[in-house]
Amino acid sequence: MSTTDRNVAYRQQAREWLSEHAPSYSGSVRDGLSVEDDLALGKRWQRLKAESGFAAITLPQEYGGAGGTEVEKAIFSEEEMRFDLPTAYFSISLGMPIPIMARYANDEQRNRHIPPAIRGEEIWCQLFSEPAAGSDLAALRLAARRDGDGWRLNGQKLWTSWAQFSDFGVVVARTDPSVPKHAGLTYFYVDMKSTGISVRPVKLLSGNEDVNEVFFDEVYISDNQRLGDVGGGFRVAIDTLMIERYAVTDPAGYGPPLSALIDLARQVGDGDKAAIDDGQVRDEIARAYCEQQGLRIIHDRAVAALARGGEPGPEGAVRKLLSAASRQRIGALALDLAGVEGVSWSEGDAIRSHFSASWLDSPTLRIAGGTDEILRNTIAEHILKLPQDYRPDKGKPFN
Amino acid sequence: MSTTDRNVAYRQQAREWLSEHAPSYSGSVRDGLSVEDDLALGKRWQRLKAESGFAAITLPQEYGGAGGTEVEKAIFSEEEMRFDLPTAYFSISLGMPIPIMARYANDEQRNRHIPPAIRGEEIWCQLFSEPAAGSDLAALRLAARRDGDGWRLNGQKLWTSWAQFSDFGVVVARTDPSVPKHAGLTYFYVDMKSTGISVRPVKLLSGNEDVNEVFFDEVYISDNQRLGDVGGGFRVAIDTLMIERYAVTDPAGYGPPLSALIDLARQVGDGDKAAIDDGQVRDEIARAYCEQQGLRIIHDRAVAALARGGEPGPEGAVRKLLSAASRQRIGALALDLAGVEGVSWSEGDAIRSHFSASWLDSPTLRIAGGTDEILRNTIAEHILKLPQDYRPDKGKPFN
Amino acid sequence: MTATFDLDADQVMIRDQAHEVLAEYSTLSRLCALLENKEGFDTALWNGTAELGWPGAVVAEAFGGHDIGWTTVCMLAEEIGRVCGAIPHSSTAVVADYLGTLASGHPDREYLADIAAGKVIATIGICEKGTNLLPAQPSVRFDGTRLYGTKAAVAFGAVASHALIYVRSSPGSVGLVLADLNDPSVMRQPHPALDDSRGYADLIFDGTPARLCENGRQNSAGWLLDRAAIAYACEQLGGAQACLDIACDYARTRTAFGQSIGRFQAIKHALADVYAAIEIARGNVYHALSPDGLANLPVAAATARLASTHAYELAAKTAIQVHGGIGVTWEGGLHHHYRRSRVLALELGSPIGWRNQLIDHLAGAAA
Amino acid sequence: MTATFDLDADQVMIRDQAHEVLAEYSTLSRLCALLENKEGFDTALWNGTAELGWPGAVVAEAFGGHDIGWTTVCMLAEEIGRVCGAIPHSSTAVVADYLGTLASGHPDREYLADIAAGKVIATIGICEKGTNLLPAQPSVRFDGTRLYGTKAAVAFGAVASHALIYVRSSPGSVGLVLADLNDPSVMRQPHPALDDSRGYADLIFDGTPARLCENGRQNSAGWLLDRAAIAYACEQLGGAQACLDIACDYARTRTAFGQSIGRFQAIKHALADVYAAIEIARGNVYHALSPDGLANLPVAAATARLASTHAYELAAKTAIQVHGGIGVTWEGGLHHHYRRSRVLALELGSPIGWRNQLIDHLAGAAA
Repeated sequence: MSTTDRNVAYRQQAREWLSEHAPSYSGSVRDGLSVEDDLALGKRWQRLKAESGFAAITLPQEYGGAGGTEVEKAIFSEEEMRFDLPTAYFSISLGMPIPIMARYANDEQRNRHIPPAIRGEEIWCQLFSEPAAGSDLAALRLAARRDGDGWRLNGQKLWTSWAQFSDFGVVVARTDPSVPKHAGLTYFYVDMKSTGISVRPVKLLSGNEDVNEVFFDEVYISDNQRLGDVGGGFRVAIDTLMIERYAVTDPAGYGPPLSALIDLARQVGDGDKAAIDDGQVRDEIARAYCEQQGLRIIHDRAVAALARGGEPGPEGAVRKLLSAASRQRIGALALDLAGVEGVSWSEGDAIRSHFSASWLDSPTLRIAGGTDEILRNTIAEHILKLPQDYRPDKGKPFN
Repeated sequence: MSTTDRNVAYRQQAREWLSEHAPSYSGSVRDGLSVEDDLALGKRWQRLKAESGFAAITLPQEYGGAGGTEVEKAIFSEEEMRFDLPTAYFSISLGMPIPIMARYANDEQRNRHIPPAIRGEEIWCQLFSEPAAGSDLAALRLAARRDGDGWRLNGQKLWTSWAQFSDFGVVVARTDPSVPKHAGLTYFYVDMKSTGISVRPVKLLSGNEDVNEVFFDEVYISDNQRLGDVGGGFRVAIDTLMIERYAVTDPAGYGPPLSALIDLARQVGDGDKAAIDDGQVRDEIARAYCEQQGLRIIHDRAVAALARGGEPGPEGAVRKLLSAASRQRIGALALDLAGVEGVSWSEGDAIRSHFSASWLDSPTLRIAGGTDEILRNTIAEHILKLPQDYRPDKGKPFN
Repeated sequence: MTATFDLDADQVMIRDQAHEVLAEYSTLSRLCALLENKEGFDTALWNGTAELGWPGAVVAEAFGGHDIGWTTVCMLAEEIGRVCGAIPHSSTAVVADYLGTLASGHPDREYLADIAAGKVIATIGICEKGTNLLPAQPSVRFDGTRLYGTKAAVAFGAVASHALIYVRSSPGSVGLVLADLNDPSVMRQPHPALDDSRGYADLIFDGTPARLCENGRQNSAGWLLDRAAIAYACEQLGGAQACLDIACDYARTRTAFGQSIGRFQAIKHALADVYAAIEIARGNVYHALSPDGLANLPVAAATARLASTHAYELAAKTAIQVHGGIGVTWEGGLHHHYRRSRVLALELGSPIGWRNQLIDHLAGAAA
Repeated sequence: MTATFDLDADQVMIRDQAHEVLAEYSTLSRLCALLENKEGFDTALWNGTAELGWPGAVVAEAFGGHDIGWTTVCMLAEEIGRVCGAIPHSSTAVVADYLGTLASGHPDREYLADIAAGKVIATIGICEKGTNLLPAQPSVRFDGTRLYGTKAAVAFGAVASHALIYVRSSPGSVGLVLADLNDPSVMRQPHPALDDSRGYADLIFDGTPARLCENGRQNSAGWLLDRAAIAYACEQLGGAQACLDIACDYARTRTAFGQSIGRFQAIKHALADVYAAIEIARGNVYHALSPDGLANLPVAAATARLASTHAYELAAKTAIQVHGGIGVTWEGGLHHHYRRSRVLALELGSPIGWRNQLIDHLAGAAA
């Protein structure tokens, strides 16, 4: 059987499995659930996937992964995304910290930590950003000082997704403030139940509380929880951000599908004609449709490149840049079409089905995980080979 | 009579004078004229204005100016702009070099040079930009070295408007390359018929040739043609760029009036409905209308501020930024409405009456006299008080 | 930065008072609380402004008002917009302004005294669902003496005492009525919205006594909407300027990559574009308040509204973007402007409707 | 940077040949000369490509063609677009493609051999004035044997030997005919245009012999236009990529304020936006060439055309802006792309018409 045939068969198998199981964990089943209940549902879904060989598809089977290919992972993600499943709680955990553990931790640590994470029994978070270190990650201040065989951590992290539900986390700390900022960092993993860690959810503009402040007060970490060299933490942090070779994302930026806007535009209007016959509405829909279709083809080609053993290419930045801005624009347009009733919004409205919720949340999308500005810099520097911005702190001691 | 009443009366007087004289120098009179003939017509118009007290309105009467106020100048400009007169040849000459001569030259030089320029008999150009010094004026290289009582100039200027018709020019040259770039410049005026000066018109994308390259080969200038101190040339250059306290400009960026687009949109369509009923067309027109009306009010308020003895405010950058981009967008839209026939264009089509000519020339507008990027920097730094860009050459010797 | 209004000494005094009362009441923590407690508006701020006589600003002295003029009302709207003030200042002023145009014998003129005394909180319910400004068939029916039907998503409908409602009466006929919302026949259904500090409610009328409230203009509701658009544009302008000021302050002080973020052109140029949009909006608002603008009200109101809507929405989202992460937090507070910029763009009808009003007039004039 | 096409070995060879011939003929000085000498197209380049067999690329081997496929034709269009090549490659290929769909007995199929032999230069005259793609009443009338009337502003009309023209015949009926432009009954009136390297002419027919050239599809002209849109999109994509490459090179080398201008975020971010637009266009073009795209041609062609039009126009104007003064000079040469980006956006009908084609299909599908 050729690779292509195998992938077609895999997709079929994934589809069948999902159509059998996913409905009991998605859609209306989740309506009205508290976050805690939704998380519990998500944990059950994750365990079922692990038992059926659909969890952590690219990780080795010895740890409970599926030992599959990047293409299989992409195929399963595409198919899984058709359902509205409670998978968000595991996207960080299994996307970055756990693969990093698989790369950097020792055998004992891998055996202890990877299987329960894949089964959804334990969740990992990623403690990187800080109040004064967002786009500029290397400016982080959380301090780790030597204490006997281990380290004491003091300081604060911010924007840590799902920290409130996490059992463990990977953390970058400053171990030497006297050297230039990138050189003084070291990377650890930490038990989130350690004495001295406190987590405070941060309420976002939409009312969501999926990110947190995490405070470290004399938190002790054994040196064998260090991943990589002392002073080598920035390298491991970059590895963490790059370790997912390819992540399937939604061209509509997880907002309502464009077909919902088209339906709306066919229903409302000014009394004389439907909004779909208004040229400005048509222009916006056409623009969004071209963008989303272009992104879908870019995705297909990236998966094809993976299947040929190549690299998926650097288009992820384009995808995030365009889909975030588009969701904001499309959301506003949909409310314009609704007129006075466009103001309607209730806390908890699903982003996928409510344009007002999608619009309200969209600024977060344009900032989290790389602001529009950072993404444009990434494209300009990494793809177009234009020079880096001026960095006055380059080579200077951090303190 | 109050100031307000005086200004109303002045406008009335300007209108009457213009309605009597301007028709013989504008509009269809200019159709088909060669540039030389149009210049000759312009010189006659300038002489007539000078004889009637409407030339160089803010310059002293002793030199042939009108000795009037900034408000009177603005009022006359507004009224004169209603006609399509051949005034462009004098806009630089009387806008900057001549007022600078009035400020920096000695009595004898003023008496020699200012009156013929005001009468339009002599034209002055401004030799500032160079191939490697556009937005970054202080990076200019044209060298002036001491030679006895005077200076020898060698090098090249670029983008010099009307140099091919000019009798004199003001020029900034580098007299000391060993000091930081702003400190090594000196300002002179020069007879454009001097030995060693050659002028080559630069053809622009629209076919126009109103800017030039000017080459200096061992051009001798007496030291008494120096304006300001040796090494003080950058200051005088900035004075030159700022000396026009307020210049009246067209909110439509000298392109066709918006009413022409509305008329076009009412005439063409897709067979079923007129383009004016297309929402995208409506949106573009509404946006341009709001911008142009906003700019008109900003202008009115600036003139009112001048009338009260205040300063007109720094909104000139906004005007140029918006009107240039708008002209490009509106031009393209008008061609879209024309469909296949939108491709039509003939060299020499007037920008005021042909959307294709307006569109083709519009990139020039977004670059000449301050690029969009420089204008945004100006607004950010001078109005919003944001910090200056990083300048790695600051304080370093030029060479 | 440029002020919108050329103020006389009285107006300067009024504005200074406004600064005080707004600074006292309209704080960030109170704004957050308003979204959470669902009270629907800022009672304390309203009472504070009522003490200063703002509700009666355009009411004639004969009715106990201050009669200090439409421009002053709009200047106050700008100040309220600057701090995201959650009070029905603009709608109350517009209703008062409208009642003042009624024929002298009209009984609804009596409400002017109540407005001036701060006893009436007024809102307007004209636009409905869809992209047109005036519905052809308003959803509330007036049978000559009573009202029936629902007006959805009326701003401050949950807290106002009275609402000027656009209704259909005899077949094909439309008009305005002033409804007493405290009448037992009125049910107010809270309408959860993007900005719950503005007490949206569906007003359900079931036999509410009323009488026509027409001033004899051919299109009184359109006229009212145009006037309201100008007051709203001032709120939007104030909000936009506040967003720009806040973002510039942050850009000057926040550092990243070893320098203040205001030194990056991406930040500088985005803020320069906001400045340009605000100056254009300011020009159009100023025009709408001038004699020329008032003489050509539908065009002047539409341009003021379109330009100010654009400026406020651009300013609010740019301010968030400049702030990065802190910009999207609840406590960071910029979301108040972000929400407000959107609901102010919708409350008086879809921007598409205003675009059409402008172009219909321009194309008509060119015809 | 990402290539559009996944090429096989033959296609790589063809592309390499293309690079050579295009580099030899399509130089900046020749492009400037073409605008000045009004020859109407690049004869030398055309002959060079004819020698390589490009005009017969989609012609069946039975007619002496190479039959190397539509995708190869489009790949060549991309290469031509990259250097602003001034030849009717796309229109000739589209006409050949269309003639190949005629019933086997149709006499116009004989032209395929002439195309393959490089003896026919073909253009298309379908769209007219206004924002619709297909005119309801085409301006040229066909009485069953002869043509009358004027088709305005036909690209390469001044130099082509044949044109596929959209005509009206019996009342209410429309169709395509292939006209011999060298027939003495045809007058070609040069039509001065923004890009005079494309020999625009008004074609004036006065009794030109012709016959219907229909392939039995319900909307043959629409089908032809869709295919043409895809080839044009490839030219646009190539042009856009060239503008981006040129601008990035310049930004890396030109200095201002003591550093390379490519270090300024205003430049970097503008070019990043161009990159994004190009990648989106590339995705849509690729889709339009895929079996899925060809199966849903009206949507795939419209998206490829809209996205590529946007990308090319954005790239051309951004490249000029990045260059500053030198960008607007005649000799700087960027104006060729700027002109070309605009005329390619118009030759196959207004972008508004393509927008409508897309939305009509999407809204129909949603219905």
